[in-house]
Amino acid sequence: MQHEFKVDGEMVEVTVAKDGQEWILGNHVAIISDNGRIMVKQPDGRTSFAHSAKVGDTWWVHFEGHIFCIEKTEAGSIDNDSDAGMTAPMPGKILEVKVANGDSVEAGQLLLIMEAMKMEHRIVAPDDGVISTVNFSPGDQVQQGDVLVEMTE
Amino acid sequence: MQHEFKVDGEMVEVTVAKDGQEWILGNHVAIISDNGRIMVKQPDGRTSFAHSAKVGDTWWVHFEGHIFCIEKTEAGSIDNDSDAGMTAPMPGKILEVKVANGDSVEAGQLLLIMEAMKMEHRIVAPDDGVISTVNFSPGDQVQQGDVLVEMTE
Amino acid sequence: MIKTVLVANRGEIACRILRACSEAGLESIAIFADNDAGSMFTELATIAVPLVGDSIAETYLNQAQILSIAAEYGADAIHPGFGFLSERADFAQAVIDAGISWIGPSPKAIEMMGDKMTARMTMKAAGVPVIPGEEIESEDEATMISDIIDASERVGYPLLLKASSGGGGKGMRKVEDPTNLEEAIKGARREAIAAFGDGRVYVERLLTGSKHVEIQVLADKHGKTIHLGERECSVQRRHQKVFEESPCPVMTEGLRSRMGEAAVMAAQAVDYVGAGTVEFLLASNGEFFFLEMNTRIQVEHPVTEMVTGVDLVREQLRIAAGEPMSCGELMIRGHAIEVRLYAEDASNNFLPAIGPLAMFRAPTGPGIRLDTGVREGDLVTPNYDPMLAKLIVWAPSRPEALQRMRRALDEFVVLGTTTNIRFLRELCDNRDVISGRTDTMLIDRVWPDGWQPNHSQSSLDAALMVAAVSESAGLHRVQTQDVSVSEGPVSPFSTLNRRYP
Amino acid sequence: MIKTVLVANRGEIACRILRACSEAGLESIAIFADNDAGSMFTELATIAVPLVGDSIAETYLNQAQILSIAAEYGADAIHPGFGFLSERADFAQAVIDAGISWIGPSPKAIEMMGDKMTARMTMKAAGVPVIPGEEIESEDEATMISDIIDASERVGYPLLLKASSGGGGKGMRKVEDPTNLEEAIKGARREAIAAFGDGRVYVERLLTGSKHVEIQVLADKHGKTIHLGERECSVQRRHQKVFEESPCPVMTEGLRSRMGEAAVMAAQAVDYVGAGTVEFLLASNGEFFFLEMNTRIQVEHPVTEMVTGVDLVREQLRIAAGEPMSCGELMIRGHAIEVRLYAEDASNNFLPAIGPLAMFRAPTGPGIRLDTGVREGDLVTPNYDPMLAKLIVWAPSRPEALQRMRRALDEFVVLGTTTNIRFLRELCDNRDVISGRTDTMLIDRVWPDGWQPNHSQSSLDAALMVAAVSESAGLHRVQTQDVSVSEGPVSPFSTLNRRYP
Repeated sequence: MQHEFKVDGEMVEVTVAKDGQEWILGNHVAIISDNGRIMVKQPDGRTSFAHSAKVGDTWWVHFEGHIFCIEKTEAGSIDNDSDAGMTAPMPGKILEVKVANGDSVEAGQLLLIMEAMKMEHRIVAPDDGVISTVNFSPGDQVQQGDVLVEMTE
Repeated sequence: MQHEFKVDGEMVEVTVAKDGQEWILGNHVAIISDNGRIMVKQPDGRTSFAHSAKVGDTWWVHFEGHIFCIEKTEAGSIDNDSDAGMTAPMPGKILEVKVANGDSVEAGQLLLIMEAMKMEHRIVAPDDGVISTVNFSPGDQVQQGDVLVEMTE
Repeated sequence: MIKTVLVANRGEIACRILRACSEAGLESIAIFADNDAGSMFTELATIAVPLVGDSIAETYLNQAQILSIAAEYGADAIHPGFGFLSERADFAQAVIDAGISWIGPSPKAIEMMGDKMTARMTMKAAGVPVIPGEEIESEDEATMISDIIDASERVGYPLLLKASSGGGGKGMRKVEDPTNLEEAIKGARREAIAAFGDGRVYVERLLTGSKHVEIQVLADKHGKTIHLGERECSVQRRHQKVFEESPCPVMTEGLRSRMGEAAVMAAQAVDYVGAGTVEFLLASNGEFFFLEMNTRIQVEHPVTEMVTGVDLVREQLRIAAGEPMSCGELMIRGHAIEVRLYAEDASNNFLPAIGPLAMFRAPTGPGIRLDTGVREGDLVTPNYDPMLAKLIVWAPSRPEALQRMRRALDEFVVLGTTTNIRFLRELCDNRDVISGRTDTMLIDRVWPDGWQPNHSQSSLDAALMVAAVSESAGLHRVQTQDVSVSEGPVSPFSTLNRRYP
Repeated sequence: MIKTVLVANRGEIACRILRACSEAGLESIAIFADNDAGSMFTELATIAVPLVGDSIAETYLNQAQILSIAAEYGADAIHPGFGFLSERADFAQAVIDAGISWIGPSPKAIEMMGDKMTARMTMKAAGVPVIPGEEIESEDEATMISDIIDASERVGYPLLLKASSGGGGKGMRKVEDPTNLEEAIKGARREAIAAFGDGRVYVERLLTGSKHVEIQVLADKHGKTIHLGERECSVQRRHQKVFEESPCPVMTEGLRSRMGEAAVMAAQAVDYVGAGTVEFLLASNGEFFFLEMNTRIQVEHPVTEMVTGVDLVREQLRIAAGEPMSCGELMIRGHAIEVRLYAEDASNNFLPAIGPLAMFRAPTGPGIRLDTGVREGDLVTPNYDPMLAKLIVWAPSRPEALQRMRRALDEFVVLGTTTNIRFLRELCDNRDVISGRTDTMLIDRVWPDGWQPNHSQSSLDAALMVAAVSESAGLHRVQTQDVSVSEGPVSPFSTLNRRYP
């Protein structure tokens, strides 16, 4: 069965085969245990137990102490996520806006300050670029995922 | 909603009413939490959290440190369980049979010995009576719930 | 005599206190805001009473409402936990005025220690060394800015701005050089006003390379004041402790008794009663300076409990009831470490995260203690502090405790909400953490450009396989019970009829 | 040097050992029978290797198979846990002959202590007091019966028949008077043959009103043999311990050092190496008698760990690797209690029970440790011992430990399989348990006609309401994931392709 995922900004197509109870990918074998546990046999004979849970379109996977968020995307879809749009990490209030439309900014530059959970959080530019839209003003309430500022490169 | 249950050999008919999120029985109120938890408000204002799980026809209920096994029965059905039939409490092997058909036995008298989990278990008569059927011989394997011996009173 | 304790708090510390009440044979009252209905702590109390109101101010900070619940349900003692009203002298006074026992020190002691500037002055007077710095009395923004700019010249850089009513890193700013000073003052003041309703900010020299070492004290009403050794809490991010241990790796018997003595002196200077913590900065040359005193139970109290064998919350209950403390001689054994599990994105400047705890499987086994207020299926919301749990390990030695912590963190599965578990796990592999050369700048020093998880390509590939298998097999986890009426109409009448067959 | 430990066991003790290996930085190998695929312990090892065969004899008791797995996967040490092959001298010898470290004492020590009659004689010779009784050398059933009948006249009633290879109450019978003696001998012999392949049975006076008190010993290969204080395990049902504590409530410093000395003497008499336990009966007049020595880690070892701060399994690993033990001076602090959670019907003569663990929610909080090998969703089968978990609590004092145990048992929710939780809970309210006047006959004395749960009519009514509400709302708990292919055909080929957008 073929699936397309997005992880760490990368698109990956994964096709797993099935043989009896065993799922196969290269020389890895996986067997589904109950209660969200999946046994993964590695080529060196080691077995590890992964845990997975799906929330929305994202598979959360725990494997050997690491956690991965792997987004299921429609096969063949293109990545039209605008990584250049800075979104609110959680609900909160805008305290200060440090940039305006047309400003050139450098990676790491402070764009705005928001308050959430009684703490101030600094939203900085992920890359160099030019501000194309500023969607909120100081005092505005924002919801998680709201695009705060948009940039072009 | 009306249900009929059997618990501790007793048949009980329970009708619960519902008002919004609250379930009502007499002056007890219950509200369903998630994950198998049920909040029970008692008349004195105390709240307790019960847990329930259904296995087969039986509701297992944990309430204030006590555990109850409550069998759901069809409404209006009569109790035709033969309590006089001694059943195997778990899979195992019959070691000795101490009675034969027609024997009169007293409550507490040893009827047979079976082995399970590497231990011997003594099956005794629950009441005075006469043995009507002995279903197994020494060496026989039995499954949980198998009727070992039947009695008439 | 205390019979019924109202716990004016929520989350893990409410659970901790409610369990202690239950073990002490006391009745307990939990109070909860609407968005806490169904939270774990509400289930551990004898009765749980809903609070009316939407905001924290209307609920957990609402003194009048809490006191009226206490009166209505017959509470004869109130335990404030930490945070919320725990260091509000006016609340302590109101509780006492209502004829209810306050499980904590006197309002006077809270007041003197709660205002950080007053505390500095009190300690200086009592002969306890304080950090070089200056109190700033002005409250008006413009005056404050100019006063702090003046003071900063005398104190020197790098410096720390601190809210006089502060705590938990709120209203605190590190300033490296004069260019950012003004913006930092404004930010600290704004945060302080928002969090505490008090914008006063003062200045302290930032003692780089020093350790945060605090002494647990306990005082009863029979004139006994003792210390229970130290905790080192140097590893902090954004002035929030994340990794706490006892003993401090560089502690010596001599230093412990000097610091312990200073802490007992500090407590006695304010006629302290109950459990409290005197925080110090310990410089690399062995000098130590008073930072502040927390007049309440602390988040990291479990590490002291693990090494000393003293149940601090139980002692609080005893002391409030007028009994003498039950502790014998100080006996420190083995090593304990606590890490704080936050719902936050450690790879993105520790921004708080929210989401469902689709899976929450805590590690188990010997020497492991988990203090938490959440469980699988709960939702992490932005309403409260993002601390989900405290994972505490004990082992006979520090290296064994670190090994146990690594194993425990590897086994800890939390899915559905971003947490700092992996960050904490990698912290345990840091050279300075291993050697005990921890100081308050460790995180900034080790990860100057922020932390990123160190997973290998092969782990990621395995995880992708797991996602593909999970998707293929339809392992869509059911998060909550499907609650729907399954059959027949619901009767408006309710009955219970027994019949004997 | 040890690098890879094979754990020749299953269930909770395998989990305990595998975690200790992981904390010690050792690789580990779990072995598992078919019906243990998916058991918790298989997930805690570096690799888990399936055993071929259906019965216990073909799997966990199959020495050849286990040794061949050890060779194939490069194990350089074998930890046998308890039960199974842990007290089989021939296996220990075979392990050593294969060039693998045996984590336990020498085969000679196992042999001398494993045969209970030989152990009695060895101890008598070493000057350790033994219980009045007689060894019976005959193996043939008829001779044995007549020898025992003769001996019973000299030993006196009530008496105990014990299998010479026995352990865990198997092959043991209490005999009150001569009428039941012959049937009891036959039963004990039959059970002993089935369990140990050795039908020899001997006779001991049943010392009523005495306590079961055992001393934990630890000996390394550098000539150091110490004791770690005592455990009291008097509360037993069918000769199975259910409630264990340390310290023993009536222990004095003087008695502890006399018993500790006798235990060290016993260990030294057989050149003991590793962790072991010397069991005594402690009569009400303060006399104590050697019962037997268990040449392995014991089920109840956690209570000693909690009060002494020594990690016994970790010390076993150290000692087997030739390192000196890491324990310093004996330091006993506070009080620990362990109860054994069995899948059994306490209200029906403790018959083992089976079923699904539809819900398994362990209590948490400070001072609580759970050693288990199961989790929610697992199935309890009749294949193995019905012990599900050990719940251990620690507190500064015995009354506080009992309070904590009550709270923990009240919070422990196990649904779907009958367990003894409620029985254990009510045990904690028993007057003699509270006062520490426990002896080996306590359960028979307190519940001569068997135990029945003490729930009130109002609890039952509440439970009926809960059942009705659960049924009405359709709260049919999903026990396992719904594993079904949800979409599309499964490819016979597998690939992973990255593309960068």
